Amino acid sequence: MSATITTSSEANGNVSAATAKAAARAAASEGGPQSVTLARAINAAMVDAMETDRAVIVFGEDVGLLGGVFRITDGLTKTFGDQRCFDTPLAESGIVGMAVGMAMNGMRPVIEMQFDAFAYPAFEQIVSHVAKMHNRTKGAVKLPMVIRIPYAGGIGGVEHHCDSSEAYYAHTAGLKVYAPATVADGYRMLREAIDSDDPVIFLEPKKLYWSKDLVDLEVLRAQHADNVEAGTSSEGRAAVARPGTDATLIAYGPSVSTALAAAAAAAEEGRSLEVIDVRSIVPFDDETVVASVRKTGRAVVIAEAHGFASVASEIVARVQERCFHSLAAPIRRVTGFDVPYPAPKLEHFYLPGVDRILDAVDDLQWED
Amino acid sequence: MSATITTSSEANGNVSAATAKAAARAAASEGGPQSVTLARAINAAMVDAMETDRAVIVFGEDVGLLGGVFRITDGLTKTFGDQRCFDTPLAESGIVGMAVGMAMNGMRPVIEMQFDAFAYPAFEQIVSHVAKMHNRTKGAVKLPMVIRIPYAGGIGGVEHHCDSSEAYYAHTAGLKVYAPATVADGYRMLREAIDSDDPVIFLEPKKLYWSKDLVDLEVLRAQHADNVEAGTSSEGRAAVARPGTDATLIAYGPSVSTALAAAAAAAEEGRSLEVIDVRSIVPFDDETVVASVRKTGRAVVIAEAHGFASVASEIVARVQERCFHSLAAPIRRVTGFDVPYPAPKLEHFYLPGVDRILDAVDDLQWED
Amino acid sequence: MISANRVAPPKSEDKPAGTIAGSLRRFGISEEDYMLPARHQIQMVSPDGALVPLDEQGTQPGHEYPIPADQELATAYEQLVIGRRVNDQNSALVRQGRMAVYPSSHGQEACQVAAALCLSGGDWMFPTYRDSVAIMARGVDPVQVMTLFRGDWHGGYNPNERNVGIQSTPLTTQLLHAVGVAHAAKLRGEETVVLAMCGDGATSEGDFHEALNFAAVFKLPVIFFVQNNKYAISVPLAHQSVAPSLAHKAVGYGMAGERVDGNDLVALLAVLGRAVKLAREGSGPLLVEAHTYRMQAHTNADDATRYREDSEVVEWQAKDPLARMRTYLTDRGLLDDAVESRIAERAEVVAAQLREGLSEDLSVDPQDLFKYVFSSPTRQLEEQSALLADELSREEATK
Amino acid sequence: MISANRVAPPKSEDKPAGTIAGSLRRFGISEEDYMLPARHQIQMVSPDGALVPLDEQGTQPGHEYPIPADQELATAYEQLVIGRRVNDQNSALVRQGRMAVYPSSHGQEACQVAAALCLSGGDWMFPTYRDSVAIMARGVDPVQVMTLFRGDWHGGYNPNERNVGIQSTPLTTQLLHAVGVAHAAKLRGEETVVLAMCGDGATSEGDFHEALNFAAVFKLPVIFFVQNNKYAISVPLAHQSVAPSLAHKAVGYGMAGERVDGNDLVALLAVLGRAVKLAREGSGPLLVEAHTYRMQAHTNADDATRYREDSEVVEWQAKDPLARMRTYLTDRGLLDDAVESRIAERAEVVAAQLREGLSEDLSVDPQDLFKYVFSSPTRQLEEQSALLADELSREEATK
Ligand SMILES: Cc1ncc(C[n+]2csc(CCOP(=O)(O)OP(=O)(O)O)c2C)c(N)n1
Ligand SMILES: Cc1ncc(C[n+]2csc(CCOP(=O)(O)OP(=O)(O)O)c2C)c(N)n1
Ligand SMILES: [Mg+2]
Ligand SMILES: [Mg+2]
Repeated sequence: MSATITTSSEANGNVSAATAKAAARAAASEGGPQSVTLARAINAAMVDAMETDRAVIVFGEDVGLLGGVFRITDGLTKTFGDQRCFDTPLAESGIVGMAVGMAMNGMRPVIEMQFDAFAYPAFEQIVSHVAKMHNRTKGAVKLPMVIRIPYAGGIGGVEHHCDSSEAYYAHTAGLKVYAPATVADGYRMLREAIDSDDPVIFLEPKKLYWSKDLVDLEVLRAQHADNVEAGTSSEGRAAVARPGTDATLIAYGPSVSTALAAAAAAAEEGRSLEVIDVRSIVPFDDETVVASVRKTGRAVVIAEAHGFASVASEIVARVQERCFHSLAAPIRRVTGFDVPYPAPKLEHFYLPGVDRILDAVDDLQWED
Repeated sequence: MSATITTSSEANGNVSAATAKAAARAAASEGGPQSVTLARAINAAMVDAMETDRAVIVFGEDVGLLGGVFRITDGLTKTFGDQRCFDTPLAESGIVGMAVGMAMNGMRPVIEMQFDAFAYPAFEQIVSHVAKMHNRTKGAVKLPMVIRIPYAGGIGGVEHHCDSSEAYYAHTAGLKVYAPATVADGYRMLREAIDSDDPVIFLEPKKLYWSKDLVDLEVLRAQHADNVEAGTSSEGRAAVARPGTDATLIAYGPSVSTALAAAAAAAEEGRSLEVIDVRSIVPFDDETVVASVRKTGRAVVIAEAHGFASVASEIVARVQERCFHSLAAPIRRVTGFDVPYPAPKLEHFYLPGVDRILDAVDDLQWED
Repeated sequence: MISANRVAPPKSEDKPAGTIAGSLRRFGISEEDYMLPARHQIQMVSPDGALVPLDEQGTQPGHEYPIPADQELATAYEQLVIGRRVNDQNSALVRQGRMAVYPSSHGQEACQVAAALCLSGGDWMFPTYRDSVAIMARGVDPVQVMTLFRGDWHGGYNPNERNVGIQSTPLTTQLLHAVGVAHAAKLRGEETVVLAMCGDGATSEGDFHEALNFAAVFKLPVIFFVQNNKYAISVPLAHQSVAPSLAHKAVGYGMAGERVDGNDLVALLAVLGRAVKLAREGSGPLLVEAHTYRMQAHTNADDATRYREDSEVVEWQAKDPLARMRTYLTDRGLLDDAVESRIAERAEVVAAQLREGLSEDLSVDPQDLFKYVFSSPTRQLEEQSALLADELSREEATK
Repeated sequence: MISANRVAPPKSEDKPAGTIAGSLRRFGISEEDYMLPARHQIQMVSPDGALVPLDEQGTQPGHEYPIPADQELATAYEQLVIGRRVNDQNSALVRQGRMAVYPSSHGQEACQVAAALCLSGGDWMFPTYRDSVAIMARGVDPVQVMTLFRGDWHGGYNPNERNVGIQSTPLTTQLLHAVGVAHAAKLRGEETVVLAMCGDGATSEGDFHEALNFAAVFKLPVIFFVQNNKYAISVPLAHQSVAPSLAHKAVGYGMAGERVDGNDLVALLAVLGRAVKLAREGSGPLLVEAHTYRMQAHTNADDATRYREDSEVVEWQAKDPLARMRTYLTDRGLLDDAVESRIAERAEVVAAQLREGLSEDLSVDPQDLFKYVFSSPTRQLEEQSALLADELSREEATK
């Protein structure tokens, strides 16, 4: 389902294009592209990072023996021992606070919050320390830590298991916020997050965990190694997930696949929609987004989170500021409603779906 | 300094206009307008609410004997006893969580978080319970509680004492978020917050606590009583704090006075700026804001909080959606930078000030 | 009473003699001995259903527990059988796809039943996601309880009808709500006791600490009832706490703690019964830790074989609360085949209720999304509601 | 060792014999006796400066504390005098408007000094806003420490230089950082002990609970050092906790707790010294509660007369840590006028350093706002930085 995304984000060269060296290595690799889940790609990123650097450790609730409730840390304890991947007592503020201390003392913790809403007990640690330690010490203390959060809905979960909490983090100065939408980005961006000397909130769209894509992990590994060598990275770069000319759909995380589906449907009706995969919410890639909207003159921002004071609001605000004179119509938002995430039987009505996106596109004052 | 605001918000009739009865009573009242601080107005609102309804109780850290670190609850324990205004152990999640239980069991707690950043330990209780209890029980459980938060900067406080945290709450579906900017609104809106059957995050701009205004508390009391009788309120209504014609400044809380100062300065240069005091962030008064921007064709949104994914972003997004064809220029934001709130000696550079607002107004493409 | 030297006078002298002091006088023991749990867990009926000799029941001075009355035991047994039936029925309904998820309390039914039965009608209970059986034992409609797990809405029963809080998912957050309910009642002079439930894993959360401390400082009649079923999903107790017992946490708040065999319904009724009595009399909060075992996976979505040995489960099968109680009551002559079959019938009625209630798909109203966010919808929500209505009618039209 | 009956085997059997077991063997006491504080606070020198008779020192089997060596006491006394001078100097600087705010540890200097001196160079300390004196006693530049309070920046010293965490304002959050630092060191096989400080009020926060539990479960060498100065701003201890003592919280995490006279530097050095030794040997974390008193207001912004009687302050004046130590050391012949005046001179040097360092207004660079948010500024921050630069140059131009 997300093959298009990966392919196109590879294709447009915006994101860490394979160097000649990596390409060569990839060609040499026996395997070639395989069907890989997002879960597996994220797991592979942790395995590779742990192999590369002994300072990388993984902990959280149930991440050890069980491999996490989503099995994303499967096998890490077995491979690296229970000193490098382990369960903690059940306390999220404790997990984040301990990670702060570990990062202060030479480690690169990669921690898991079991579900989006269960990161809230750690909010003080995240906002008052994780986001501020580097700044308050004028860079004397680096805080290389990654907080992985399985987030967003679409899995029929009971309440508190489906929050799209990105706005809380994106609004907090001092945090980087990554939201991968593809299998390849699951690997690529997590490697970069772990490499980063800054704390990263790493948002994993849980409804995509088991979605598959044709990717060659060997190629991704090689690309990462080359990027590290060259000092380059895909951080802060958006991707054109699907090129188009009539209007721009801007999405991230779980909404990218929905946007692509909408674009595919629109194409059948003769409308060419460009889909931008934001990838990194903080830092934000104005350049790619602005270039697209200047070209198309119309935009719809799509996100699962409540719309009010959200990342979608931010995107609208930035784009109208930068593309005002190119806009043929107001920028529309298709977001979750401003209501608590609903029970499983109602989530369908809450989530931005293809129809709602197409309705919004239809409303972009085409006859004006 | 905020006399203008109050006067104009009274004047424009948008906010709970005094009924004939209240006006008569006011005329009869001996006192007439007096110089009253915001701190005193908020205190008076609690006193009056506690006198009106035995279910209203006040608790938090240091709110009892000491009267709070800002003395906002001064005298409440003395007047109403230590069963109705009391100190708790030092634990914010405990305070909010206990308030949830009390509200479930017939009380109307009004609780104080000592400073903005010290509400973060309570984030899970606020987001996962305060905001959701009414909804998850289909209204069977009402949660009439007010969380008072002294917030924002400009007081030369050390870190964690100056956060503008409104976006976190405004983004959370199920919370009402009030941000008074004037002394009269301090009284009026807190009475309404306490009366509300919904939970209200009540944001008190701490730098305005000691700012004074000429108000007649008797009149406010009478107006409140009349509104209750008539079933009306000022909830969700913005105010035109200063009428103007050339551009609209949209602000709330501590930024309203800055916006008014900017408008005054602009007037000297012959530019007529309208200032909107948003008052209630949730619910939001689109009508008043849109009417103003449709009239002026230009807008600047002003807020102390970091700009990224903020309430200011939301206002821009809503306004561009609703006023697109009236806009002569992109809507500008003048907000705090996306950096941790700075140390006292640097806060001046962080805060949206008159100059920065006027620069933004100048940038509104007047020659186009 | 713990004494301190002249430099730091005992804190109890600083404070007005509370009712804990009263308890101390009554039991003739020291403050520490009152607050620390007895050295053994309290157990009255052994796993094979025999009455444990008095001197082996784990009691000690100040920690004495008389055996509950026959009638109480008979009623409790009936609820135990129903509880087991409910767990089995719900697990079956999950397998049949009639429910999305069910966190079963299979093996913990004695705790569930005792939690419900120790309270009076005006008291309150604050359960977790695992405590469905306790909620039903308190009289809440079984099908309403299942609303959360079938996915129709976040909660299906009105908390005010039987004084039962919502089933809380964010761990231990509900303990603070319990404290608040008790506090409100106390301020009004009502004699409400509140039973607040959580698991062993949940005791690690900060809210656990804050709740116990608030209850102790405000001397509120709250029983904190921890079902220590040895696991928090996959994480065993040893990775959760290295305290001598979870009940040892009580003294750190200035409250009494006790451990009880959580598969022994008789002991549970005795210990919780006394706790409720003490709390109602004004002794402040108490912490009761019940040793039990989660016989099944965390929920149907979990695979318990990944983290525990079958042998451990088998070991606990031998301690089953139901078999033990049946033997004990039969031996006492309180139970015979006739009574058994009457009880089984009642259990079948509840099971049938569940099957029937969950057999049809209730239609949901999309507009419910907006109706209950606030006591009346804001203009923004009205707009969004109209948007959805419009979208759905467009969809309807193109069908 | 606490025994449990056959139904719930003792937890210690479930776990490999840790080093706590070793301590128990060594001290020949039960687990409960090891973890519960001694019945009295430990006190070695009385308020009037006399050595307390051994049998009145509050020690008991397993809780024995030898008197520290003379040289250690002499060094500590010097730091005590400097600490008092620092507090007085800073309070004066606040009155003169050279600093925005200063939370003085006047009266608590014995705790401050002992906290710093019990650690080795490679160890770590995690202080609060009130622990400036402890940080200086550990060797951090005094003027750098004051950066936070003069308002130039959030922190003025590099935590890595002397292994001292930032002065934490959000209460008890730093205890978890301490746990993390200790954990990282342990994973690398380093023998780092970490001292984590907080106040009595702070023990009520959830993070206190989580930090102690994490430290205990992971058997980390962390000393949790609570300065119980009887107030959290205006809130007295009795409204914060009704536990027999704060040290009684330790047993609930499976760690040892102890109470000590926080105005008795000798006892503090003895108790903290042993705690550090035990922790370094692998006995896991310990909790030490020091009974002391905040002699001045919470900060200069606070008015303590609103919530406490002068008589209480006067009472504590008689327990001053400095006077007591001076008498004791003089009587022991470790202190004479010559030594005193040498120490006073050293204290004056530090005071002068503070006066001088805070005399001039450092100019601040507005661009610092953007420089340190991330390891390198994002494009957004570069834009905002340019915006500010532009605004300031426009301002400059119109001047
Ligand atoms: C704050 C929070 N963190 C994490 C979770 C996810 N979670 C649900 S149940 C559970 C284990 C709870 O274990 P325990 O308290 O022992 O209760 P039990 O399930 O054994 O009854 C976890 C980690 C949660 N619900 N809330
Ligand atoms: C999380 C949090 N809540 C509230 C505050 C505000 N506050 C600062 S100091 C203080 C009292 C702390 O008392 P205690 O822990 O006893 O330390 P002391 O000041 O007595 O040294 C409070 C409430 C804070 N800093 N952090
Ligand atoms: Mg459990
Ligand atoms: Mg204190």
